[in-house]
Amino acid sequence: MTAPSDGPLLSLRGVGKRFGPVTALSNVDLTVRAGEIHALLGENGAGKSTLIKVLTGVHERSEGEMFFAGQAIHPRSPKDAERAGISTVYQEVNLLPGLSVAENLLLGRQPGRAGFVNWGGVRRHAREALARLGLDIDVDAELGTLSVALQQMVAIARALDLKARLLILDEPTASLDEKEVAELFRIMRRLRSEGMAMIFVTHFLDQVYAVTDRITVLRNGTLVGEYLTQDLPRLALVSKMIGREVNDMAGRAADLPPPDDSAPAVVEARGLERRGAIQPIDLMLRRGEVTGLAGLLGSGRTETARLLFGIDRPDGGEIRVRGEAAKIQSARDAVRLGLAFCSEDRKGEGILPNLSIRENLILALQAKQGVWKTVQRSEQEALCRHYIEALRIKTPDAETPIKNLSGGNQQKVLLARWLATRPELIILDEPTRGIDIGARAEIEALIGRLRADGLAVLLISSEIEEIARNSTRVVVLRERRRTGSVEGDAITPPALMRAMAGASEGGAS
Amino acid sequence: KPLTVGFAQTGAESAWRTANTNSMKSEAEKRGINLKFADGQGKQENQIRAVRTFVTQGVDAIVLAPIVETGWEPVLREAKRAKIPVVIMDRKVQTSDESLYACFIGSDFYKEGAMAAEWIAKNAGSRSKIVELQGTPGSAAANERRKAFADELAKNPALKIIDSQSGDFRRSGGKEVMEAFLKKHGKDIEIVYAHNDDMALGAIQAIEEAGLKPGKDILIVSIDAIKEGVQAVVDGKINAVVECNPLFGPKIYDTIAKIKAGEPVERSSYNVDIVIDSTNAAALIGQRQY
Amino acid sequence: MSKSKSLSPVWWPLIGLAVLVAVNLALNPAFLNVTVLDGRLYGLPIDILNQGARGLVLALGMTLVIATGGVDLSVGSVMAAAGALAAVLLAEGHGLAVALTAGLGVGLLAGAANGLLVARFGIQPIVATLILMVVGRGAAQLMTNGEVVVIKNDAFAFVGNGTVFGFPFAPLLAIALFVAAQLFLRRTASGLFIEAVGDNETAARFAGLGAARVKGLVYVICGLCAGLAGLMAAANIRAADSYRMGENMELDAIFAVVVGGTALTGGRFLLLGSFIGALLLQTLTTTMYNLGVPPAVAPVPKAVLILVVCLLQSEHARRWAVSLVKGGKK
Amino acid sequence: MSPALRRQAPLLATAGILVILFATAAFLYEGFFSGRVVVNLFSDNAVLGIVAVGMTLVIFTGGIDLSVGAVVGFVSIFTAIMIQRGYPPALVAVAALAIGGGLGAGMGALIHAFRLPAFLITLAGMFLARGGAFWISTESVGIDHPVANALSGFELGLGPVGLPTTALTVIGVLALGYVAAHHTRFGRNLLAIGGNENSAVLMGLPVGSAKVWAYTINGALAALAGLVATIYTGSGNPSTGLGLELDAIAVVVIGGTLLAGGRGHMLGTLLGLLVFGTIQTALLFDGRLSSWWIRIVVGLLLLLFILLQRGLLRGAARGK
Ligand SMILES: Nc1ncnc2c1ncn2[C@@H]1O[C@H](COP(=O)(O)OP(=O)(O)OP(=O)(O)O)[C@@H](O)[C@H]1O
Ligand SMILES: Nc1ncnc2c1ncn2[C@@H]1O[C@H](COP(=O)(O)OP(=O)(O)OP(=O)(O)O)[C@@H](O)[C@H]1O
Ligand SMILES: [Mg+2]
Ligand SMILES: [Mg+2]
Repeated sequence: MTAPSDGPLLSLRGVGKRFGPVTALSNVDLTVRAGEIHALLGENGAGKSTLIKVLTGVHERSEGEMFFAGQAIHPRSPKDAERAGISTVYQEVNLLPGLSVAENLLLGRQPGRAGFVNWGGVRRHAREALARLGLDIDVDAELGTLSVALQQMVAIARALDLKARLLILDEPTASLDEKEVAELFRIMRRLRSEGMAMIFVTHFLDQVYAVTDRITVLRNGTLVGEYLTQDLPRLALVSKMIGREVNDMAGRAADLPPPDDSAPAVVEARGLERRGAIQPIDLMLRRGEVTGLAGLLGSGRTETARLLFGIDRPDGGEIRVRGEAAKIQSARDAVRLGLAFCSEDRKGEGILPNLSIRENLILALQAKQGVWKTVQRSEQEALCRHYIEALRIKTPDAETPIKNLSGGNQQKVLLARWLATRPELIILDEPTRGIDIGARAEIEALIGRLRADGLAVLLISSEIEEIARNSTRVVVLRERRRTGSVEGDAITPPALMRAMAGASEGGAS
Repeated sequence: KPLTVGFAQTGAESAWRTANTNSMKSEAEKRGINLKFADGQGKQENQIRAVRTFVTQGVDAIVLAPIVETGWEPVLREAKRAKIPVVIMDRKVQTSDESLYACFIGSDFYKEGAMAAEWIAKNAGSRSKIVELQGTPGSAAANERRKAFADELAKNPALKIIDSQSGDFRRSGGKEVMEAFLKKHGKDIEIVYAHNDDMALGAIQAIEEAGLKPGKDILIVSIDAIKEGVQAVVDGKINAVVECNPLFGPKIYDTIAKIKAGEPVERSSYNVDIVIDSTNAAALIGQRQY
Repeated sequence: MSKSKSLSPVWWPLIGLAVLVAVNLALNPAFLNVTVLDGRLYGLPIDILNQGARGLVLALGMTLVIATGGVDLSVGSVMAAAGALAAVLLAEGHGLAVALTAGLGVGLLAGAANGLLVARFGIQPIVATLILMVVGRGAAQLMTNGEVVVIKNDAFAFVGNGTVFGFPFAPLLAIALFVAAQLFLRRTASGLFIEAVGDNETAARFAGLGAARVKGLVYVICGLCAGLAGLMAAANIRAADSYRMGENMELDAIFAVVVGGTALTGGRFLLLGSFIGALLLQTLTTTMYNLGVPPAVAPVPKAVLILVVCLLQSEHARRWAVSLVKGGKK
Repeated sequence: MSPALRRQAPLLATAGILVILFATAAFLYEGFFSGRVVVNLFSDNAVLGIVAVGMTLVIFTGGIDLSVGAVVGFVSIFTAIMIQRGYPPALVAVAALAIGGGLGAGMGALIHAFRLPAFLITLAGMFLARGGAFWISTESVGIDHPVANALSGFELGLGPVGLPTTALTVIGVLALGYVAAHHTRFGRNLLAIGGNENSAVLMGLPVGSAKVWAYTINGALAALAGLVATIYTGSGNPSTGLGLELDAIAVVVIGGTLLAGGRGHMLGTLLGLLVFGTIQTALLFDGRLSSWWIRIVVGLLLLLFILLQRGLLRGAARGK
């Protein structure tokens, strides 16, 4: 398969997009050639997703021209874009949780004739599409019962199945673990060799250097430039993205103290279990420590966090908070006991899309204090000002509906929501998902500060380096069971990897 | 073996209807009849379903109080095929085939409307401007009482309806509509014609709140003659009510007994309705049962 | 000028109301006349307020239920049950306090039952409240034996008909409730909690809100409102008509809320919008009596009004209209 | 339980309770367990059933249509009057279907194009149709026409029982509805739209046209239900179908379809219809309750049914 002999497959000239008073994009150029993987990079809120949505007809552009395969295009809906040969995985998983995996994969183009659906064909086709990604998921399962990561994989499988000429992937790897990422890259490379063009958005620089050929950088909705990946060193790339110098993160945080077995436990779980979710597990979450929870996809990390936080009811075991047996039957109980849980599912379990940033931000604090002890308006605004600045949340003001923020900025508001409650234990499930490199450094620094302030932190991340950099202890889960733990200086990515994969028991437990 | 009778009632939409149902029930009990009662909740569909179920159950006779006139042929034919006699109660049905039901015993909404109009024509004196409080649009009682009244007025060019609205047979409706009428027409209103007592009683409240005297400043005529309505006549707040007697029970079961015994029955018979006004109200109030 | 700060959604029903009043004035210049009669204010606007008071109270409760993404179909039947019980108790010679407490108690109980089904058992609101819609009416009829129970208690009649310094009591009560509710909901966090649950229940729960509790409570409030509305309705006509009282009032209440700018999907609510919506509806009803629209076709103007307000409210429709006008000029 | 089976759990639970309900009634009332009763379940609920099928499609999209009952009334009186005036019944029927479909399409177009709340727009549709019906005639009108009589007298013999036109129609519509909802792209698109309209747009589905079609089909089915009502009674009545919309919504939701859209099954609608019909028929067989006790018992039976359904589903979810 080859593109027209010369000229780029896609070229955008002077594209701009305004949302009312907000200018999300102005005068952006983008050129993508057949057979290349093109990285689209920039900070949170730089305009990457908006550019993609303009390209696929979700948003109508305010100005500029777009050419695809040599022809001017004016997509009015994603359907138009699909017809033209552009297939897209959008940033948030945009599938239908109530339908089966198979349906989600093939909705709108089910096999069958004259508008009728051949269900046998649908299942078969879906199984094949998943197998191509190395996934073994029951195609009849309801999509909503899968983890975010698996849903993301299904979304990718759907896009790949379209056989398009241009494939757009907006942060597809944010919720994937190494294995899935490797699988995805293998497929991307194969597609490249077949002549397909790809636009790839990510905040992981390693991944940029692993697969992409060319980079376009956006900043504040404007074009910074287009570069050959091999010509652009990491640090240069970072400074182009965020407009200032940043130290690349490597190695363990310098001030990480050794694990201290005498530090009082904020939360202690003994034999905590839930059938079908997690085998009996012991956890000690001490003050001034960051406990990492490492494991592969579906190993039960999120489920453990949900049990601790009272979202799911345990079938057995007990939880002690500050040494006393605690009955945590709902998130409400947990919050009142000084726990905080920043969920991995931003859209489903995090944001209240139509409410303002302010309301989203103070919600947990207000819930903790109850209806009667109202957080005064001035105090609310002070909190907003503080966190908007501290976490560099990019927004016109605190009264903007949170759904208008970019994904990464929404994540920051949610972090702020929990910090505002001044918790004693904060559970961070994929806290840096979708967060740009500058903000990531800030969040990691923040984790360090929280620890230093004497909080207990439970850190769940699919990024092994992130866990390794920030944890004083790591508990490893495999197949819904605690299989080991690693402490102090023994925490290195290779050691964690070995423990997670089950190659050897890393450390004593 | 006791007689089993299926009774498809329209619903329980008014005190009148409840009195009617009670009459049917208590009389059945008195006579040891096994009465199967079905409440149509104001819908013909439900009543048809009820009659069909009675046929399926094989009752000895069916009493139907049809909510509308047409649309009963198919189900009556079913009953006839099953040789179950049907007595139509309260209002008539239109069929192409008279033999589909055994007989009709009822009240005559048209006649009631006409009687109301006649009373007004006779007693209005110099008054002539009428406002009409209609029942629920589309209901048989409202349709007939409105038509009869209009027909009768046509013979009396002096009288005329200056406004007409639906109060939905409700007390609150009667009050609300009357309030609006009073604001709109002010002192022009001389006579109120209400399709039932409930609306008239609501209208009375509106009239009193407007500082007028019901029955004196404004003549009020209504239909049904429920106890409260007759009491209002005694009190002089309503000038006349046309009775619409709901106590059908004894007559219905007598008729069914005759049919079962193979005796001939009258094809259609009406309850005798009378006009109650200041001349006879005090005498009648004592024996009101509903 | 920031164009994004568009007109508050409250304006559209308000414009609808203004148009309706203008039409009325054009056809009947005396429409807005208010006089004093026997020391009371008297006139069509007073009637509208007086008759609309029940709808206002219902709309208040319904707004909160709808804000959590629910709906309460039972309010009409609860009205009937509350009014019936109060009337029966009064007829049996009980005092005013007993009757009022019992009526509100019916509302409380009904609301608690709805709340239990929706919040605790997770039953879809429309079905959960449909049950009480059916049962409530039956219970009302059971209490009155299917008859209209007349109320002779003048103190009770005050709730529906009384005046305070010449001003009708019922609308004053409704307005006071609205003001109190607005203050309570916006000064405390309760308004935020309700909107949070309506916007994304899961997320609200994860943030530590007792989402089930919030949902249960709004039904209780709505039930109480319905109970009060039932008392007002019974007092207004000095009788409890268990079959007809509150009939179709649930639709009217929902109508008022949605016209007022609160989405049926839940989330943001506009108490003031619901207030105007309910008033709009009552004005329309009175207008129809006033204009002598034949009862049979009376629903048609209602339909037209709904369409007009909807189109006004829709940004898409307004944009389309603007483009039409511009296109026409070219 | 396998995922495929678990997805059907609501249906199975509903079906199970329906069987229990029916068996209890058959045990209590002599003559209840008969083919006639079953046939009557369909023929007496034909209008409701047909409307519920259309309503299911609309609810799939997360919408709602309050106008259906009024459309039934309008079509009923329209048909009767037109036939009375001598127009050929076939032509009148086509015109009625076109009116129903047209009204649906209009409402759907407004709802989609201007993002208007379906509740209000269809409420307006309801007022329009009901007003129109009463405007044609406030009284019911009998039909005496050979075609209409033939249709209303027709029965398809099936051994001891016969299936009348009404029952045949509702069964046919349910079957077509099932195929449309579960075996066509159109039906699946409706569910997808209800699940999340934004996602459906991003997935490249024809959201606008699917939504408008759902309302159009629903309108046309309401008109068909109006025709069936006319055949069922051999007369046109402008107040037919009062409150039918709520019954239809209840039937759909009892069948396990989510009112918020995105989740549901046409077979659930069939089961909901049968539950509804069985409860009513059982009470008619009983015949001892007063008007108010009938309401109370109907409500309590519904409650019992829903709680059982819930309980079974929770049990199934726990013991997976
Ligand atoms: N519908 C909208 N209304 C108003 N502003 C919007 C809207 N959508 C996006 N924006 C704004 O446009 C800007 C660009 O957002 P976009 O989602 O494209 O960022 P991004 O580069 O994808 O960021 P991230 O890495 O966090 O996903 C942001 O400032 C955002 O607030
Ligand atoms: N391979 C799989 N096949 C089917 N379902 C899976 C698979 N892996 C995980 N799941 C489902 O995904 C859900 C999420 O699992 P869990 O939250 O425990 O994973 P996790 O370790 O937190 O992973 P992550 O947070 O990366 O998604 C579980 O309910 C599980 O049923
Ligand atoms: Mg983005
Ligand atoms: Mg997880």
